[in-house]
Amino acid sequence: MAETEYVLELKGITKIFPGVKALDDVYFKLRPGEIHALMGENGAGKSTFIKVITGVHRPDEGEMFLNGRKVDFRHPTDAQKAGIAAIYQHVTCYPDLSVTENIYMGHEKIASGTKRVLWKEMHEEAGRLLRELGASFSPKTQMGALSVAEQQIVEIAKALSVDAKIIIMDEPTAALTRSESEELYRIAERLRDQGKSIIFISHRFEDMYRLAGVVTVFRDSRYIGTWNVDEISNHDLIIAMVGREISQLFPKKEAQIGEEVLRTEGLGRTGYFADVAFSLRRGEILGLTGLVGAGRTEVCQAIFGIDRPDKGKIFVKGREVRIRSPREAMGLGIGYLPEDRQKQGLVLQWAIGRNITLSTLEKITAKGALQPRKELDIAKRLAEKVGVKAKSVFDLVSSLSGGNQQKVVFAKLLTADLDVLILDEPTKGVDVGAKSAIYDIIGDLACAGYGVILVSSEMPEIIGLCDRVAVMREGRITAMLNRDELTQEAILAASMDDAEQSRDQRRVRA
Amino acid sequence: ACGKSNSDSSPSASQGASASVSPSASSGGDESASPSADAGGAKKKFAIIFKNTGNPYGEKMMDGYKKAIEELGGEAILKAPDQPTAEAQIQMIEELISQKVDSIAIAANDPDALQPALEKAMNAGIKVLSLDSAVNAASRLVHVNQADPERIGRTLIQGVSEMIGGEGEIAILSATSQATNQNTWIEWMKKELEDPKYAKIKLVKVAYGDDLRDKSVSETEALLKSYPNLKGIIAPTTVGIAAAGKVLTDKGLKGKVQLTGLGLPSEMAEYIESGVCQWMYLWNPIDVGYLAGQTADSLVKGTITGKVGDKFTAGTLGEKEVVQDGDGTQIMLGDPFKFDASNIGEWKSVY
Amino acid sequence: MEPRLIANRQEFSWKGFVLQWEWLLVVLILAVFVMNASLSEFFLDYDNLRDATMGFLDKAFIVLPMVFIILMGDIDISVASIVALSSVVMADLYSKGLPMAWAMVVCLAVGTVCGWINGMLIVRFKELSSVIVTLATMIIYRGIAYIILEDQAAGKFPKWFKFLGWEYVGSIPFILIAFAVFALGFGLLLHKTGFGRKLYAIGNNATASRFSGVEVDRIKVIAFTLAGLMSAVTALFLTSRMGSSRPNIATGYELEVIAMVVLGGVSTAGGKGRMIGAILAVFLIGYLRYGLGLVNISAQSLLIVLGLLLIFAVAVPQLKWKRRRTG
Amino acid sequence: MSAKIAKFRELGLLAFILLLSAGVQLRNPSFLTWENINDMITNTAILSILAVGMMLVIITRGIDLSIGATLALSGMMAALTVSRYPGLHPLAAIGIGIGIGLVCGMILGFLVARVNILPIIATLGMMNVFRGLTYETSGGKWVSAHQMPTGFKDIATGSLLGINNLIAIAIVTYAAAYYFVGHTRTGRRIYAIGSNPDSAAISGIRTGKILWLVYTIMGGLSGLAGVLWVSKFASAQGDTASGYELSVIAACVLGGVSIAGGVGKISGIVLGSILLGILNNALPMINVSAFWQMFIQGGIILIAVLVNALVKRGIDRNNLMRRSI
Ligand SMILES: Nc1ncnc2c1ncn2[C@@H]1O[C@H](COP(=O)(O)OP(=O)(O)OP(=O)(O)O)[C@@H](O)[C@H]1O
Ligand SMILES: Nc1ncnc2c1ncn2[C@@H]1O[C@H](COP(=O)(O)OP(=O)(O)OP(=O)(O)O)[C@@H](O)[C@H]1O
Ligand SMILES: [Mg+2]
Ligand SMILES: [Mg+2]
Repeated sequence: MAETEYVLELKGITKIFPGVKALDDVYFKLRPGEIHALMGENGAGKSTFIKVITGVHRPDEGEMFLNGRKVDFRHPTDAQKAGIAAIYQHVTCYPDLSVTENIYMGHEKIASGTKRVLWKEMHEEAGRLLRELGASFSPKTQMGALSVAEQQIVEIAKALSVDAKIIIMDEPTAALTRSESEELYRIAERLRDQGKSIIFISHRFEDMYRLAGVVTVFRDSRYIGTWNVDEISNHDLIIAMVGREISQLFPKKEAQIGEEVLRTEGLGRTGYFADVAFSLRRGEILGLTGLVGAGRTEVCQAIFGIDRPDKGKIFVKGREVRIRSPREAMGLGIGYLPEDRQKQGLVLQWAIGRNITLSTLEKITAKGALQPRKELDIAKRLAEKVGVKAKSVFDLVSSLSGGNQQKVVFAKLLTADLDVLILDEPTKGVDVGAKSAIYDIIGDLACAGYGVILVSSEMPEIIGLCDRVAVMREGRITAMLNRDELTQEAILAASMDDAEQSRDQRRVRA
Repeated sequence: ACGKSNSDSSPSASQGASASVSPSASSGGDESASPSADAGGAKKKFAIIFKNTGNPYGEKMMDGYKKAIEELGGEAILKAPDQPTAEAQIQMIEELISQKVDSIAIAANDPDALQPALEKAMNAGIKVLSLDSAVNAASRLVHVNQADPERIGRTLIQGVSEMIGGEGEIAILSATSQATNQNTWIEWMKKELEDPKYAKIKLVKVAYGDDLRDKSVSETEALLKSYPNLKGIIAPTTVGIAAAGKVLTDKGLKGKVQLTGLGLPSEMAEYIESGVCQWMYLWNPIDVGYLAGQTADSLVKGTITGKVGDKFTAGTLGEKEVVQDGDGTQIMLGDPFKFDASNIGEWKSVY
Repeated sequence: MEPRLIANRQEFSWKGFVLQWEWLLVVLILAVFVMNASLSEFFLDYDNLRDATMGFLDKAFIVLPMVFIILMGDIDISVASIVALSSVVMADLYSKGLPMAWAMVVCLAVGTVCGWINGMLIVRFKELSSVIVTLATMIIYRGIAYIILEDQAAGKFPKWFKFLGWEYVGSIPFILIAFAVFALGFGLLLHKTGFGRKLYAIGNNATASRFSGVEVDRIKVIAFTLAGLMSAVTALFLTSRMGSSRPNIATGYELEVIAMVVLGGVSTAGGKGRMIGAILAVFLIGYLRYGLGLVNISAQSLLIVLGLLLIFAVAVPQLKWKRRRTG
Repeated sequence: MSAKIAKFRELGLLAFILLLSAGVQLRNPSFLTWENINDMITNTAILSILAVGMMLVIITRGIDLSIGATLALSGMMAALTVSRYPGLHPLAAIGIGIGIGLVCGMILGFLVARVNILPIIATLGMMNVFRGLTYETSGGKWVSAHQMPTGFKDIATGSLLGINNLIAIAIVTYAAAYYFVGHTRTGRRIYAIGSNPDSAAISGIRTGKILWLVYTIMGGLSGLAGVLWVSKFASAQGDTASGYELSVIAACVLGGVSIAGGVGKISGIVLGSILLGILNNALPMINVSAFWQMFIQGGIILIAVLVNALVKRGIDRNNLMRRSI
């Protein structure tokens, strides 16, 4: 019987969110002592699948077996008790509490008699876990004071702190430097050797090749297949994930490069970035890449007037400007598509139409009053232009899939008269079809004479779409690569330092 | 048991020993004894509005009012807002105008702020009078005064002077700085102090406890510390005097710092019995209400119009006369009554 | 890519129409009318119903901007103190010889400035919530009122000033007409202009609004300033009704105003609710109080009734929502 | 980093308090006498007991406006009981007060945690209800000193090991709260809920139960405070402590409890309560006009929170400067 062979088995899992089928009849099997990679494009449903396993979401259909016994987790604690620990993709920390508490929240160590929380033991144990992970900050540090990468390490420590049989890691390396990743690999292998099973999600192929024995691929919420890593070629794996040849994904449109529209000189904001200088011309797509936390978002938001830079100059169409608010930036022709579309891009409880017109209410106002007719017409035209899948402009944005939500944010940008578009991770959490549609839109925008800054962590996207690429590391631009110099190696080399080790320590101290 | 107590021990200054003012009467049922109205049904409606609800002094005053009205065969409407504000009283006046009552008696939270509302009531033919704390002369036909402010002010100074032996520092602990009654009394206290015989008495401070327990306690404590030679405290407000009594008791200052003022017998019984406060004054709120009820009835019947010289028989309180009071007119209940160890036991359960 | 067709006309939905919060309020108002009419013979009387509005509409002027503020997820508990301060300043200046018309202008100006200060403190110190800022200014503003008038009352206004709070235009109370005008103005501002749309946007998601170019800070300052201005308007009417002014007027108004806004279906979590709901709530509470006042219910029973009504009204949609979520 | 900020905050508040005390002392030498300090702490004890509960509530991103009314109701019920049964042991009276407070708190907890009503509205509504019930049960009467047995009044005036009972009870409450929030699982989870409710749900914390518990604790403490209040002032009135909730909230905010949730320390609210206690005690002593007291009080509160915010900004900025970029 299969009962002995698999520690975890899921059959026919379907999970429907309002408006989105996040998982559609998905299968999964996990052996003891195995590192199992789970791959797929953004929005394929990986994270949702993980949350089904850990009891955060309950599936609408399907069954789950643990060591051959059918289980039904109603609450995250059920999964914890069953020996499943998870590192979630989006850091779920308590910024006001200490690292130790973040690690142990929900499964604190308490004295058996008095129920007292055993601080000393927890601090010691947390310190040990952190040292093992190569971190040098104290477990008593407040979580909110840590960098994203450090917070990710805490998340890993949290999973390790539960004596779990199954450990799930959802993109744990996304925020880590190479040496930090190495540390993580070592730990994962040690856990595997102890007989634990690990489910590992990553977009980095190197992670998978370095660690995993088995890989399962999801695409468009569906189960595609499971292979032994050494039995499938890279090419086939990509086709499995994407569903077509990757070259089709980036149909680079050749746009007419025009005059300069935006230039920065020595731009800096204390503690976030420094000496940022670049220029952008009409029709050009300028890539901005680097590791998570490199400071790209900070630069974009400083230009857009969210935060004020304290050094340097910004020139728009040759004229030096001071930008104090997003409104002023938009007045100067700069638009920004934020990184977090749910928090920064959309009013989720609103309909599509209202969202689209929010940034240009003046245009639909006559004699002080809003013109509903005009508003709805504009909304309809733009929603159709970017290809939102919806019945009417009265559909609530929260009911849309991630990709469609992102298209609504694009439509918002198109309402205003802009020259420069700053797109911060425009394809994050967007499904494959929507992704190629977004690439299409970006190409069209460049052709239409916009200057585009594309912030992205996805190598193929950057390489496939950009005319030039600026690579950032720790708040500074470390390389400016032209189209003919664009290779994965060149970008990686610029985003990570050779003397990584020493810098890690420096950063941690700061 | 103490129902036999006669007029001598009654806080009422009126001569007639009456059931309504004796301790036992009010502890008995307050509705049963009313003579029935003229059977036709068109009972006259008499309303009273007190400052705020949940105030035993006011409850007793309303009891007295109700007593009088029911004796006279009318219907009594008792109202009080939950907060002691003029705004709430204006709303209540509106409600009463809508109900077409015949008379409104009001213990005002503000002397002037009710004027427009009360004028509207008077224009609607409603007889308006104030009791306890007055509204200004233009807003009423007559005021039922529990005691002469001049007498109160002077008596309190005389009292404290006697207690401290005519020499030393004294302080006043009042209610809010806005309280008009208190302010008038304090004015009179200051006038009395101008008399050369009080040359050795020095009024060092007027503090305001806002009729809040915690604040009154803090203020009392601050007085004691800021003026270590303080000999006496006058607190012409029920919350203030009780709070001061408590502080003096807790600090063991009985006999060292004297206390007098105006207070509820029930609140002060403890401190008068223990000697912290040798005596204090108050009138009988039941009588104040009773007199107001009688006055309202006479106004409605037309026996009086509120002019100086009008006379009427106020039930068990006997003959009363309307006298001048500044711009307006008033009816006096009498002098404040002195509560001391000899009579407090009898009164502490009454109000 | 082939363009998809997206409708931009909305079908009329009976369900959506019927399930509006405001209907509950209308039903409650009807219930209050029926109850009051059966309790008191004096209730269904044109003069009485009309005059009752004069009694409860004074604070209703603050309800209008408070809807804005609560929609944005903020709160202003200093409004009653602003009423007191602007009223006291007006009365004091008038009694010192300033012509009444000018004193009224100063009253409005004082209220506006107080509101503006609240707004500026709130946007300049984002780490402080509006509760704390307005808690502090609440004490300060009333404190200034005490400093100005001390234990005095000021008043003796000219005869015509009484018009605001007590007189009629035709047979309709002036205060009702004034309220109708302001309510219409604020309603239009909220529902028909870009400003109103931005208020909703901020209430739903302030960050996204800022990223969309909405001047969040400016709008907040405007809303708080409006609250100050309307508090001063309340001060005018209240002072007229009282015929004089003291530092302790309007005590406790802030909580009554907030209760009305919340009862009107405006969510303190921000972003939900309509002006009409709050206006209905003003009349619901007003007539409920008035009707129970006509039967001379005790103040404590009235407190209990109002408290339970508030809880009941906000609990109903929660229960509905819960059932939908689980069922 | 932020832990340092928190420490600095408290030091700043302490410095502010010391400065204020020094200023008052210059104007009135009897301010820093043993007797006055004792009085001041005694008068602040009830406020600080309530601040403990309020801190827990605010940490969960809530607020409780009903505590004044709960205090009055339980104080009144306890006073009525002892006046009816003078033989009752004082501890039983305290038990009655706490019991009534707990019931009030549980009702609020139910409304907030189960029915999902926003705390500010639920407590605003119930504030009216509890206040109304207080008047209703007392029938408009007060319970006066002479109706209370000596044992009952001794609750507030008696002393334990030489320390006044009120202070002793406050210290015990603080010690218990310190242990509770710092060393028990539930205590820590209160912070987790306020710091990040979504994460708390994912970590398997039963948010509803903890919210319920927090409001119940607040109710219990209000009940206790009610008995202490009535015993201290030897009088129970219907309008006892009306508006007191604002002072308690102010004490918490001054003590660094964040309305945004997740942040709040026992040491902070001690200082916050003491600052308010000093204001209440000192203003009458330095002979400022009664008419200026309110303004000064509000001004000091505003200055304290603004300075705090500015100091925090300065520290944040300093930390950014030290980053290696
Ligand atoms: N709580 C939710 N409500 C509605 N839709 C959701 C919710 N969570 C996820 N989705 C949607 O479900 C789909 C799958 O999302 P999921 O996060 O599982 O993708 P993923 O494979 O983890 O992508 P990524 O690689 O970006 O992490 C997406 O379209 C997403 O927008
Ligand atoms: N401990 C730390 N020391 C130094 N700098 C830090 C630290 N923690 C955070 N930072 C800075 O905070 C900023 C946060 O990164 P930000 O989100 O702007 O980067 P990003 O490149 O846009 O990342 P993402 O890819 O997630 O959008 C970075 O500029 C980083 O330098
Ligand atoms: Mg994911
Ligand atoms: Mg970013």
